[in-house]
Amino acid sequence: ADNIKTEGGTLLTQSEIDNWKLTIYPDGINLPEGSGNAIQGEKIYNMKCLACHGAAGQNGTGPRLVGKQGFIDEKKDVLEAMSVGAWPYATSIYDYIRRAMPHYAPKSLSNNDVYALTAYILYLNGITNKTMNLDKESLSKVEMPNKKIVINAWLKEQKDNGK
Amino acid sequence: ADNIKTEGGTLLTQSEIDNWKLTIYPDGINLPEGSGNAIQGEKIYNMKCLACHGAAGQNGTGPRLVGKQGFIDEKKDVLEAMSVGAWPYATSIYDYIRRAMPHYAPKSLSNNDVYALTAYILYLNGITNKTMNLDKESLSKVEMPNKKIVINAWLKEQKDNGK
Amino acid sequence: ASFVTVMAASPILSATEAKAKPSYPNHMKIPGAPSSNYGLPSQYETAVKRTNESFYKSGIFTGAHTPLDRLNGTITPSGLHFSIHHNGIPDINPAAHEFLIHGFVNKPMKWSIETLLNYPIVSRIQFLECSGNSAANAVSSDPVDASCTSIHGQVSCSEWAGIPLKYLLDEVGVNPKGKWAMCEGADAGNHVRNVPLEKLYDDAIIALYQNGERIRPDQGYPMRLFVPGYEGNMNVKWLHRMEITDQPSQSKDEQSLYAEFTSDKKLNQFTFFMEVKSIITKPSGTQQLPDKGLYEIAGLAWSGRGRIEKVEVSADSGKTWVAAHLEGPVMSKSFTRFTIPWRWNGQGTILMSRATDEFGNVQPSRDEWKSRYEDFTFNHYNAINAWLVNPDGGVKNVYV
Amino acid sequence: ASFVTVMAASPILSATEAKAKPSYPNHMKIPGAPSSNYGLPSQYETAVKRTNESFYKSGIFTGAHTPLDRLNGTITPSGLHFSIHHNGIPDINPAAHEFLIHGFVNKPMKWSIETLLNYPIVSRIQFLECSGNSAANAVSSDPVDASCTSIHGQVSCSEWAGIPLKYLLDEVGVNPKGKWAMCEGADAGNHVRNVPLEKLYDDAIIALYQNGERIRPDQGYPMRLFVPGYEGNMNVKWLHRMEITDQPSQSKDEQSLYAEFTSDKKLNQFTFFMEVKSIITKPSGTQQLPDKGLYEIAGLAWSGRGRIEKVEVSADSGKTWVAAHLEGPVMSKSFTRFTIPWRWNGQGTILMSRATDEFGNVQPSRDEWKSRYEDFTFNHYNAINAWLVNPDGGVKNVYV
Ligand code: HEC
Ligand code: HEC
Ligand SMILES: [Ca+2]
Ligand SMILES: [Ca+2]
Ligand SMILES: [Ca+2]
Ligand SMILES: [Ca+2]
Ligand SMILES: [Ca+2]
Ligand SMILES: [Ca+2]
Ligand SMILES: [Co+2]
Ligand SMILES: [Co+2]
Repeated sequence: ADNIKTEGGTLLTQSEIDNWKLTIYPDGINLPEGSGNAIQGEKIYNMKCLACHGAAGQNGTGPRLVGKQGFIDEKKDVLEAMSVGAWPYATSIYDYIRRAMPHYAPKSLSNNDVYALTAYILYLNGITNKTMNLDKESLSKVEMPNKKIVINAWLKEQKDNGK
Repeated sequence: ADNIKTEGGTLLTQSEIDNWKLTIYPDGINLPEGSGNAIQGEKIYNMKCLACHGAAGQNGTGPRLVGKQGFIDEKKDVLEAMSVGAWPYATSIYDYIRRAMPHYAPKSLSNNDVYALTAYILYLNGITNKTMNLDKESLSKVEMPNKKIVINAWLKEQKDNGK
Repeated sequence: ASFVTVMAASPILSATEAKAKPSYPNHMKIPGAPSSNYGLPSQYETAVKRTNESFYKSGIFTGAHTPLDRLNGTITPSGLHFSIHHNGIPDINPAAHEFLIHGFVNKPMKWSIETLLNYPIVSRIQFLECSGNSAANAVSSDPVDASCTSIHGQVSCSEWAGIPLKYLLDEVGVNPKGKWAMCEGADAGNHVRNVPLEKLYDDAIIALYQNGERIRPDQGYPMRLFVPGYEGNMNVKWLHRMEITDQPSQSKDEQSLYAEFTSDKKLNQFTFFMEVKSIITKPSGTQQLPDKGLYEIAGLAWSGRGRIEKVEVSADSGKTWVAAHLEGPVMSKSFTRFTIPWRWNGQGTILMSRATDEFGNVQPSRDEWKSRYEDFTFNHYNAINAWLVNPDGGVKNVYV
Repeated sequence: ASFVTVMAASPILSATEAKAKPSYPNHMKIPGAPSSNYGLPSQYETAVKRTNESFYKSGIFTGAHTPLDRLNGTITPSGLHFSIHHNGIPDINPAAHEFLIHGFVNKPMKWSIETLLNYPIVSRIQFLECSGNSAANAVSSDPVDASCTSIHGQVSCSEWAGIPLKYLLDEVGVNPKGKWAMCEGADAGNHVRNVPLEKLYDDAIIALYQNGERIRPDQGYPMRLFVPGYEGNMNVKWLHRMEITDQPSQSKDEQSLYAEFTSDKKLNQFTFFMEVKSIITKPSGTQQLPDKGLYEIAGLAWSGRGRIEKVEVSADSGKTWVAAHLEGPVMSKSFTRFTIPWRWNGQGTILMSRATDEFGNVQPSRDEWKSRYEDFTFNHYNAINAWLVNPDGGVKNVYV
């Protein structure tokens, strides 16, 4: 039945598509207007994030937001093996905070707030400095330490198999 | 894995086996002591069965107990297509009443009562007369009209297939 | 209701919400619920239920139909398996349940459920059909205007897992005189069916699991007999006893309810096999096609004798027949799903399916089936079923 | 609890009841209950539940394990399917749900659920495994003393039915620049995974039905992505949008949680396949063999690459290996049940299973698996698992 051609879809309008610029890509596509830095971010963080993620991103009930890879204690909690500091792409931090955080009220933050919080987390990880302004131009240029070691294993396997 | 020989069963004692002489066979095996006739049966029937099966086995909410085969009205209720009168084996009437009737209180009847009720139902169907005493000797000798036309279709197919 | 209809009323999302600011439904803004210990279908699917019946207004002899026309796939969810119980569903504590084999055996024996759960267990996906399924089409002079569920819903398919009977029979040691097994349930009516030993040695099992978990009360918890391909009534639920004998005991259900009166005036007892059959479930009776256009005709086929070999479908009232796609794996005595794309041009037509099994058995026409039996006979109805599609898209049960 | 234990306390039937008069339990004397509209397991099986977890004490990021060691067969009852949801289970009214495909396509489009339910539907029985299943055995230096359910319960198998993605991709017309699909869920965190288009054209479906009925809320109602053989997290639940792109969007779960740090200090992203694996479910950790004697070793094997070719079992701590019986039908990317009879002589021993798939992939030893990764890596653990049977019959998780 490979010759089946379905026909039930409805064309999307441009404004419907525009509603869904939610996903940020590593080259910065879909990053919104606005900006923020770590100084601003720290204030918002302490108000809206610290309760779960702990002061300066550590020792909360939620995941640690600082540090790179490896277990942090004898418990070997697999969820805690890697933190945001080990992420290869800085744009993913913006994307994830905006869509999913704070955990109890996702999509409640302004675009500026998300820039500021991303800046603060990058600062906590020693990747950017405290006064650096993040916006749609600068964020995708932030180099994460693990960017250098990242491998797209699926593409690699495709190539190894001669595809 | 056809060479598996299981070994977890426990031997049954004779008294455990004796507890289960519930099933009557057409040659009368397992029919208990006791007896009853239609005159006795009619009284018990009117007390314990009539409410569901109707006066003289007809027009109740439960199945009709009289008549042979075919639909009795335009409704074509498939459950009502055949009645006890169409059963090929009289022993099955005893067996079934004892294990399952009255519907709300199965196994509440005495062995004598079941003989009497069986006799009454056979009498209603014109198979035996009203004073005939049924017991473990006589019941298996009652010939049902449909006995003559009955076929064991499974055995027949086995034979047709040369088994 | 349309062909396949979403259950709930449509809460229209405000189309006039500000364009600049993205708009998200509430479930994207408020965290959802955690998993429950034992999950259930969506609240929007509560209409997908078994339709329950009470026979003779008894409240004791009851049944429930699988909503075939709301399902898709070969596995029937256990909660929607059809059921018919003549004396209600007993509440059996497995710790008090024993299974006995006695009669023509060397060592009469019993087993606890705990012992049986540690025995070797086989599993297969197989259908179970009531002998009286589709009876309305067998006996109504005028075709009933009813759904696929209502007419054909006494058939289901599950993964049944349990102990091959042959292990237990070998353990007790059957005496050469043994030919039949009187199989008795532990329900209030102690339902009995007599099964030839050949079948028990062949592929019958003591089913302990259904679709992965322990079988449910309405399917015989803590254990049932499962005789693949045989009429539903023989798969004795709440099985507690087998007496090995040289003859069938002639149980109540073997006298008339599950016997067939033939056109040459014979009464056929012990008609066990559910013969080759198929049903188009989509589209089917009482459904409504929303508009002309592309559809998929889908349905189920099965044979109590073995595997389905082919299913042919006609979308032009029987003039032409085309082989449908059989969705694998095609398993013996199991549901086989068949599908075929269909472009409906908006005109009235009749849809039919005709299955053939691996032994060449083909579904008969209704007339052919009727010619074999007296008019009041209704069991083992496996004739070709037909759905009329009206120009307005309504689908109706018809005879051809 | 013993190996397989009947749940309820045993009400001893009075053995001293009068011999002459037969004695029947109450359920043979009082009619039982009618069927319910939607059935549930026996009240004596309420201990067979999913074990629920809440991660980070959040109550939002939660999960539930399939009780593998209480089940038997290849189908997981939908109510006991494992689940992990990072942002809870959204309550989605299907009438308000739309599925969008846009990005590098000729005609960006959307579909209602009602439209999709009338599309061509395929069905197959396939497993779903969380990438992090069995993580405890990957990272604990000392083997945890836990059950099969607790260690390995993030894998289940269902009949999934839905629409091949290729139909929808052909309908929108994918632009040659399109290489990946950004797949987004409609949950509170709008979970995203990026899937190569090759997979979507190959065997991915929009799953609408699970085990015959509409998929349940915790499995993505009203629809989910199903990518056979790929890690669970990619089978985006509550799917509402695909953006066709030339690159993965690098979602949160692709950054670290579902990526593996290798021993040569690389971070492997987009490791999709759940590799060949097997687990002995019976007997298994924390179970108790009642006594020496005959048992059946039973378990499940699967491979995200294709079919299971063989499963070898060792009952003597790895000295000898014997091919187990594979219960058919052996299906691609599906659970294959394996069994082998075993006589336990009452001495301590270790039971192990080792599966091979149709491409010759074999389960590695734990040491071999560990040698590939940094010590803190835990995803895609498919090493040979081992259960120690102690002389007292107790069964324990061990490393060999
Ligand atoms: C109520 C608790 C809670 C609050 C408040 C909260 N978070 Fe979270 N956060 C979590 C949990 C739990 C996770 C793990 C979610 C998951 O993996 O699905 C998480 C994950 C994250 C992650 C990803 C960590 C990783 O390694 O995957 C980031 C980044 C983050 N939160 C940032 C924030 C920011 C910024 C705020 C404030 C605006 C915030 N969170 C507020 C509970 C919270
Ligand atoms: C509360 C209602 C009720 C009462 C009281 C009752 N019955 Fe029944 N009886 C039924 C129903 C309902 C059936 C059908 C059961 C079935 O097919 O599973 C039935 C079936 C039968 C049948 C088999 C009919 C057939 O064609 O299969 C016989 C014989 C019978 N009853 C005899 C009796 C006798 C004798 C009594 C009294 C001692 C009795 N019944 C009391 C409801 C009742
Ligand atoms: Ca983490
Ligand atoms: Ca009748
Ligand atoms: Ca029959
Ligand atoms: Ca029209
Ligand atoms: Ca992975
Ligand atoms: Ca011992
Ligand atoms: Co039936
Ligand atoms: Co996972």
